[in-house]
Amino acid sequence: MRKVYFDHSATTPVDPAVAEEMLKYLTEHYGNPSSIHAFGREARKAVEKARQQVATAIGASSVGEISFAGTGTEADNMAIRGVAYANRQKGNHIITSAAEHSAVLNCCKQLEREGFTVTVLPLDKYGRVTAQQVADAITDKTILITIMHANNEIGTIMPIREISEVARARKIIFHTDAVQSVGKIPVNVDELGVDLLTLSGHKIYGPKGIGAMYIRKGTFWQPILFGGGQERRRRPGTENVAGIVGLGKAIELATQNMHVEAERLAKYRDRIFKEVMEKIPNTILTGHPEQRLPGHVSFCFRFIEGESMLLMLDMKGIAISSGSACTSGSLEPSHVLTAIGLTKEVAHGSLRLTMGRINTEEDVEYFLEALPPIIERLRAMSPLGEG
Amino acid sequence: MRKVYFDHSATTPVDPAVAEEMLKYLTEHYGNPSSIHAFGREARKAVEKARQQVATAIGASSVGEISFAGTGTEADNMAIRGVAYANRQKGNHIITSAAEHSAVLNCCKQLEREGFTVTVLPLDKYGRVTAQQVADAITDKTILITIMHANNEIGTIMPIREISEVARARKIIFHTDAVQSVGKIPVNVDELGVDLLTLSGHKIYGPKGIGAMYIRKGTFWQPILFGGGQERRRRPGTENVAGIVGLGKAIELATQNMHVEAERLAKYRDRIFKEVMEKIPNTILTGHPEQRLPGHVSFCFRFIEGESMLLMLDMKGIAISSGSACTSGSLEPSHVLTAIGLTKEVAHGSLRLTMGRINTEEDVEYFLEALPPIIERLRAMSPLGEG
Amino acid sequence: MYTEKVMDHFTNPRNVGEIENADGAGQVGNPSCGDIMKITLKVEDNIIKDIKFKTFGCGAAVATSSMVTEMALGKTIDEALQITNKAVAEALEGLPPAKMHCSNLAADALKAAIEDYQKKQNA
Ligand SMILES: Cc1ncc(COP(=O)(O)O)c(C=O)c1O
Ligand SMILES: Cc1ncc(COP(=O)(O)O)c(C=O)c1O
Ligand code: FES
Ligand code: FES
Repeated sequence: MRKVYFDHSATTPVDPAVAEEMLKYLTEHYGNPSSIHAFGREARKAVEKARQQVATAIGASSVGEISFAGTGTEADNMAIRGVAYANRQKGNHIITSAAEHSAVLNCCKQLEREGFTVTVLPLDKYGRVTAQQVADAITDKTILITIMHANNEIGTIMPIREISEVARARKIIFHTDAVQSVGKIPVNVDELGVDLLTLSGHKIYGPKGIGAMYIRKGTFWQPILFGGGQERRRRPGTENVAGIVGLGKAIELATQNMHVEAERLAKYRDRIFKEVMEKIPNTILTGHPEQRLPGHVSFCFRFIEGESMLLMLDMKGIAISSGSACTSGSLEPSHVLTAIGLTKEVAHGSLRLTMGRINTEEDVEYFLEALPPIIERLRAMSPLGEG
Repeated sequence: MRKVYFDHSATTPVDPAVAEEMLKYLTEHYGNPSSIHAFGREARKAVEKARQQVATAIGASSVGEISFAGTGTEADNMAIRGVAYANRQKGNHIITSAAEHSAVLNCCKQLEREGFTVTVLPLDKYGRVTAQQVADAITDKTILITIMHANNEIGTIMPIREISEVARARKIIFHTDAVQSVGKIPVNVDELGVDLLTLSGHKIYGPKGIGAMYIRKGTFWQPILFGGGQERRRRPGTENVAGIVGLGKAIELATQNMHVEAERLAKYRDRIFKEVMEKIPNTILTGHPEQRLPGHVSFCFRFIEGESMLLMLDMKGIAISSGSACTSGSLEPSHVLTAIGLTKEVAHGSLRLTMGRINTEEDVEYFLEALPPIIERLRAMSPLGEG
Repeated sequence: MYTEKVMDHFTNPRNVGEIENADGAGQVGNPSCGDIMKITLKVEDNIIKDIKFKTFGCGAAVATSSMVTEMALGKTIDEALQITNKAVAEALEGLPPAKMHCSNLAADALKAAIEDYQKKQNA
């Protein structure tokens, strides 16, 4: 059976060139970067090269602004909680959006439990917040604004530049979670105007278990884990050398090919949108029709539930995901889908299809053939709808 | 030139069998374990298999007691801070030892800044604390005792069983950092009597950037990072599948070969101790002569400084380390060496030689030939001593 | 995640549909929770002669619906009332812990359909 992987926003395969680089640092150059002997120096060199690759990819002015972390989630925790604790004397108010990943939202919830106040900005029907909303939410206690660059569930790209101008004008630290945007659309810390930015290896054909945080020189911040002096005292623990090397190589490759790849995937995306909307009635496009990630397609199909769709597509060899949290045993549908105004009932029928480097035109055709009969079959089984 | 890696306590090469397993989960079975499609299920299976391997290796009664973390350091942070925050209502006193790794000591320091009280037990000249010391330090506010199993710098093994009996009798949660002992000497959570135990992949021929925490069922605890629901809500972030698979395989291999390997390395260790003490005057054996890790040799050579020794040995192809913190740019010598009563001057001349799977009798001989002329040369250069 | 039996019932659900002029009909759940199950029955001589379901829900919800109809078909009303959620889950060779509530729905829907039938009989 044909295998079609359409879940690149969940995770990506490691690029063979990346895996090859990594392997060397597992079995051959295995030193601890903190050791001063030859094995250690070799490892150190590799870590610093990767730091440079990350800095270059996102336009950081110095390698000292990049720290590696264990996951994108940990990088988000570092960025948000690290700024919050360090600036506690100045104020206790944080602004974020209803679109954020749980890595951001749950940091904010934790900070609330610790006495901070958090404003979660509502979204428009496309999943965006505006600079005006941010401006209106700022108080003289605001110490941090954290708004994601691109959303994982509905692919919507936020107007980060406009928001950062507001933050700059009010001298408030601004963080963006760029886990989904890096390597897919242009990400430059100066053009975006952000003070902190977080990213993750496994979304860009690098390994799982490695993330990075950019922090602009001079930004008030403190660590959230405690131990040795690694990563310029920003993140203790022996460096994941192979993972770091992999992230460095991956981000270099992703940014090199970005424009060509984005165009290719956007064509697939637009074709799927067009044909699915034409062929399958009672379908809702979620997220912004244009201001969205190139390979990102998301819908809600009325009257049916996400997991059943997933399982049926899986039986056809198509790997895809749903924002329906039924799949994780909770009956709550995705907070993003309800935040853009969908009813829970509709949100339950969500499908997210995220394409990437390994996908071809044939994959798209295979999917477009497979989907309609599945939707039909499930709707025939459903007690809801017009049937 | 011959290359001799004698720094296994700093880090180990990834075993080729481990690297091979890992590679599959980078490029082939690359799914996100949280995804319900075939790619995700494959990854989930691998993660759960590794969890079982870890549970089996340390004698945990259920896989639910094992959580993966990004490093040994993060696992220590999880264990110590997770228990401290969760038991804050019961008390604010923590007992630890002067032998601990900075991952433990700096967690304790942070907790002190947050209002906890920490007792750091002093060490005997071999680097041990006794159960009696622990018993005497307990107050009715004590909520956690954290004492390492084996020390990284001087190889000394602590009387964990005796200490845990005291903790049990007083119903105080007991954690041990077993990063250096797992895979080298028997580690069984029931025999040791611990409630939490932490370990790290890269010390046992697994990859860097993966750690694990054992937490006995029923132990009061809370997470220290916030985000998604991974690891049964204990540690958020997409799982480092390849790293986890590597740790699982590595711990299985290490425990399988443990007894034979320990005997082999102990022979090398004892030979080095004997010959060096015979050949080189003004040498002090650091740590316990018998109650120590099998492949672990540590000395202080009077009148000379660690980094110089390291560099000279490095030029002979021998990778080794020193407890002298000069190597990290600070002039403070290792806190462990001063805690066992050495003067700073003596502590500066420390050398740590840690052998492992890749070492042979020839390595030992090569080292025994290389060392004396180096010490002689450096002493001839030194303004200190009898020269 | 799911047993082969669950996947079999999910892939080839038995008794899908809705009986017209049913002797009993029951619907449980609510769409905002993501689970709705509707069962319709035909009863002759106190025996369930025909039974059909419609379900809005996850794989487990579909499989438990299918299984409960298969278990109830041909049974007497009293026998059918004995079918428990646990029995449905067991017949499917188990469900993931997080999905046990889906099996609750199946037996509840059957019970609701039977009660509806009994009410109509007594009316
Ligand atoms: C005793 C001990 N604890 C904790 C650690 C930290 O482990 P990691 O380097 O994986 O963070 C180490 C090694 O660095 C260690 O030797
Ligand atoms: C927008 C966003 N932020 C953060 C994360 C967390 O990254 P990681 O899975 O590496 O912890 C993800 C993906 O899981 C994401 O999509
Ligand atoms: S003598 Fe130079 S750092 Fe110690
Ligand atoms: S119907 Fe939602 S979990 Fe089963």
